[in-house]
Amino acid sequence: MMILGITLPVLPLLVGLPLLAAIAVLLISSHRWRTSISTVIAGLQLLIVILAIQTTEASYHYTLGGWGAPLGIGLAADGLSLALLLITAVLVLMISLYSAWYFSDSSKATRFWPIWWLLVAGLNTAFIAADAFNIYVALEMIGLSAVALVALAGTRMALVAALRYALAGLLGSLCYLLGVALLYRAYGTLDLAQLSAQMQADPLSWAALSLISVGLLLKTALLPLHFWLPPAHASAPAPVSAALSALVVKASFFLLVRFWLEVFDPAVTVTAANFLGVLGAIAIFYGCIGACRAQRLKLLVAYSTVAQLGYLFLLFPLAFTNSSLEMFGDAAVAAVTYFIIAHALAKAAMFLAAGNILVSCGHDEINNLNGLARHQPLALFTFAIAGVSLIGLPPSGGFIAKWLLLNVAIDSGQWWWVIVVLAGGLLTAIYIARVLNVAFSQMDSLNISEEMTVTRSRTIGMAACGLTLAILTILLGFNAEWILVLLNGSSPITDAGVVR
Amino acid sequence: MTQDLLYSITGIVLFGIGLFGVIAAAHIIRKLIALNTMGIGVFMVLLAAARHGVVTDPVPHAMVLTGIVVAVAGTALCLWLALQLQLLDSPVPEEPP
Amino acid sequence: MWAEIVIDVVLAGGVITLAALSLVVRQVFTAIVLYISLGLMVTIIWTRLNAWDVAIAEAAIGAGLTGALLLVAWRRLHEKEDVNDVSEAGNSGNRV
Amino acid sequence: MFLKLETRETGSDVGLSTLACFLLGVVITTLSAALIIAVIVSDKAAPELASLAMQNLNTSGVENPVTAVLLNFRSYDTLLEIAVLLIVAVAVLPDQCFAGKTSLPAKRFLSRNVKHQVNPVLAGLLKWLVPLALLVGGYLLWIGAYAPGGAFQAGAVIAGAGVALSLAGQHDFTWQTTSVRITLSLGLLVFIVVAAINNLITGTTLQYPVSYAGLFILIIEVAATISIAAILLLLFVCLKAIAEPAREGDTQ
Repeated sequence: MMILGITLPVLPLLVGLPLLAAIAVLLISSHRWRTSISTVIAGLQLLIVILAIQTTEASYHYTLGGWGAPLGIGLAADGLSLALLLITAVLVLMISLYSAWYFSDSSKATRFWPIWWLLVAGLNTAFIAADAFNIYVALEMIGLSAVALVALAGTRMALVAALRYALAGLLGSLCYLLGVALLYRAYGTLDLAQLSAQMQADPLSWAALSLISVGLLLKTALLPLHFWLPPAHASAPAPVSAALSALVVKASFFLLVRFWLEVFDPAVTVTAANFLGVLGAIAIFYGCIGACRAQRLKLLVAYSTVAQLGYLFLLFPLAFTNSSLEMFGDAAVAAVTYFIIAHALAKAAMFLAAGNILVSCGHDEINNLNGLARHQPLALFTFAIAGVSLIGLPPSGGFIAKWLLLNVAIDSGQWWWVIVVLAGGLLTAIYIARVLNVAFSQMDSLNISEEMTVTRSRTIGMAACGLTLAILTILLGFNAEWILVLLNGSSPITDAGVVR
Repeated sequence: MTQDLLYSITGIVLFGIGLFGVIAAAHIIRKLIALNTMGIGVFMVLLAAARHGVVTDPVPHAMVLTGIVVAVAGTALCLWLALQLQLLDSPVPEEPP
Repeated sequence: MWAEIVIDVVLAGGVITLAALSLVVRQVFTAIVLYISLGLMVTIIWTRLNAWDVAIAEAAIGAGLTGALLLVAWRRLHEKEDVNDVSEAGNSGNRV
Repeated sequence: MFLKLETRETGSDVGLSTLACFLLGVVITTLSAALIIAVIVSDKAAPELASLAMQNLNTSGVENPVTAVLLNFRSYDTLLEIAVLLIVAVAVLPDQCFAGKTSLPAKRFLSRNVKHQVNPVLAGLLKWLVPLALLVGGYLLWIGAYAPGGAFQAGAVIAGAGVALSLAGQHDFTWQTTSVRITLSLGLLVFIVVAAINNLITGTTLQYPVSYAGLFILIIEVAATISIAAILLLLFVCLKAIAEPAREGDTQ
């Protein structure tokens, strides 16, 4: 990419910049400098991604070290990657701003910032990876930094959750690595494009596909493997929860899509795809019921993530209609990408709002949040808008996402998913309404812990970050083409130059 | 039976033993030992794949080196979390000056 | 030739036995010691597979440092064994 | 649900009922058998990548193929791996390390704890062991370009010397200083700086000019060794610091 006559290596920069930021915030002792550097670099990252999307063709690739696959490592970004890089850059900027206030008078800030930037580096690495082992290292970066960030909360519950999360994450990585080892044994390469070109539907491919899928599903928290998610996402500090729900689980889902739709597509069967779809459908109901029963606001939002992740897995049965990707592959990927972005914005907004409520009330027990509407109108407003998007009501990003998903389901003749999507929306409405109902009742009787003395400017700054994300969710509903154009003509299946 | 097949199978068996341990064991240290055993199993499959008669492929060796370092990092993080938990339960008494 | 095959089979059987034993022994301390022996035995296998770089790293990091970390943590976790039970917090975190 | 992956510190050492254990054993045995069969029936790939690596070895700047893969062909993975180590290091770093300009007296990184009595045989052994380990570490670092060895092995051996010192108990490590944070991040920083410099020289990230490849790799390896040794030692010392005081408290 050329900017002002200088050729910038965009893809390496997206990894190098956060790493440099991590070192800088580790070495600097001043809080003000630390947050300013973070904000500047987050802004720079967003700028690079936007310029990358605007200036050139839809797909990028880069050969590190000049060796080329299979000896060297390549980087690649297609429409789906760019969409995820964009949403990551947007959320990193907003969450960094929020954290500047959230951690402003806390000794945890010093530990938070370096690990936060290392997490961002890991996410960007995963989104532009084109090499199976490189993905393993990226997964470890994401997993270990996410665990460290959850542990920052320091409570007993957070530590237990972090420990479970760490064990689940390491187990997932090892399953993934064994799958890669089998692939390397059979095909002699780690490059995704070369693997894809040689892939055959034989027992070894199925073994590798199962291992890689189990590893990634464990990290994505699809239903039977979701056990670590609610406690981890509920007990982490609010900005961390936002990043975990909005971005971290999406990274492993993104890799799953890469493997199923691009690398292993000759080996994938309709039954396997439908199996994932059914698990996704069960996850939607299970997550919604968990959210309805949750006693704490953040736990409710965490269970909501379990449910929303279920929708993403409808991609597989829809894309593999008639065992061929040609008919509905592109449309399904477009719908799910839109869903990922809408959910990321809404869920991040929701967690940031929940963090605001937690900071200003000192607790987040739903039954004791009476009168929140008067005390924290901004945070509650944010929560409500994000809820509208999660339910899928117009005008919001969530509405467009579900509408696209329903379209594909009807076009491909799989009407039963329509029922699942609609019922999920209904259940979502129930738990969102439950919170709003409490918040608007008995306006004068809010329980606020006495020791909570938070400066007003701080909470307003934090609320503004959440509100910005919520407004973005609505804007996304009016401007669907923003994302669809990004995906157009560069879907991971049709574009031959994607990983190549 | 060739050497690489023997060690590939051994690697998968180690992976299975470790998997059983991770799920069945209760103690955190046992779980971590089982995870590391799984790791050794994966490394064995990789290194066995690197053997081609006289030629040895250096790429899996580099991968395993990376894997070993990542494994120790993960183990240390888990142990640290477990110790922090323990610290919450039974705080260390302040040492007399 | 035969001698080499016998060595390989013995080593493979040995690591499997050690791995299984480290799971079933009653005491955690014994399990750690068995794991360290497993690491050392695997080091020999790495040299059999011509992976000398990996063998050095495995001996130093895999067996040595991991073993030391496990032992240090074990000493602390072992003390207040009867008081502590994480499972309750873990369960409630899951159920709530 | 999934109580079986919970982390009980104590109690019975088996987290499952006998029946569940049995079922789990059957499932895992079946899956492992399936994997083994899949491996047996499938063919192994031809060693193309191995010969490719050997062909390019003479332009990689080093003679040891594993080092060539780690620091030239696939150096990106190694860069990220050092980042993984840094994550864990920051996570376990004691809180005081971040204090910045504190009123604490400036301590040296390694200080002698005279109160602690050590067995004279052990002390004598350490006097020999530690310099020897440093020597071996330096040797491994240097020889890594030609023969088995390299930054990871060297870093681990040097960290091992520190672990021995720490275990003997006569020396204390202090992690409070800013220089410690620089040491921890040095490997990653130098790696990125070298990548950026090479980007200016050759136009491609992480591509070294052929005639200077050996030099750049050595620079990275020295920095990486220092950071790896420091991080591995930090992991051990921090775990021990949490574990140790309680032990002394109990015996008093």
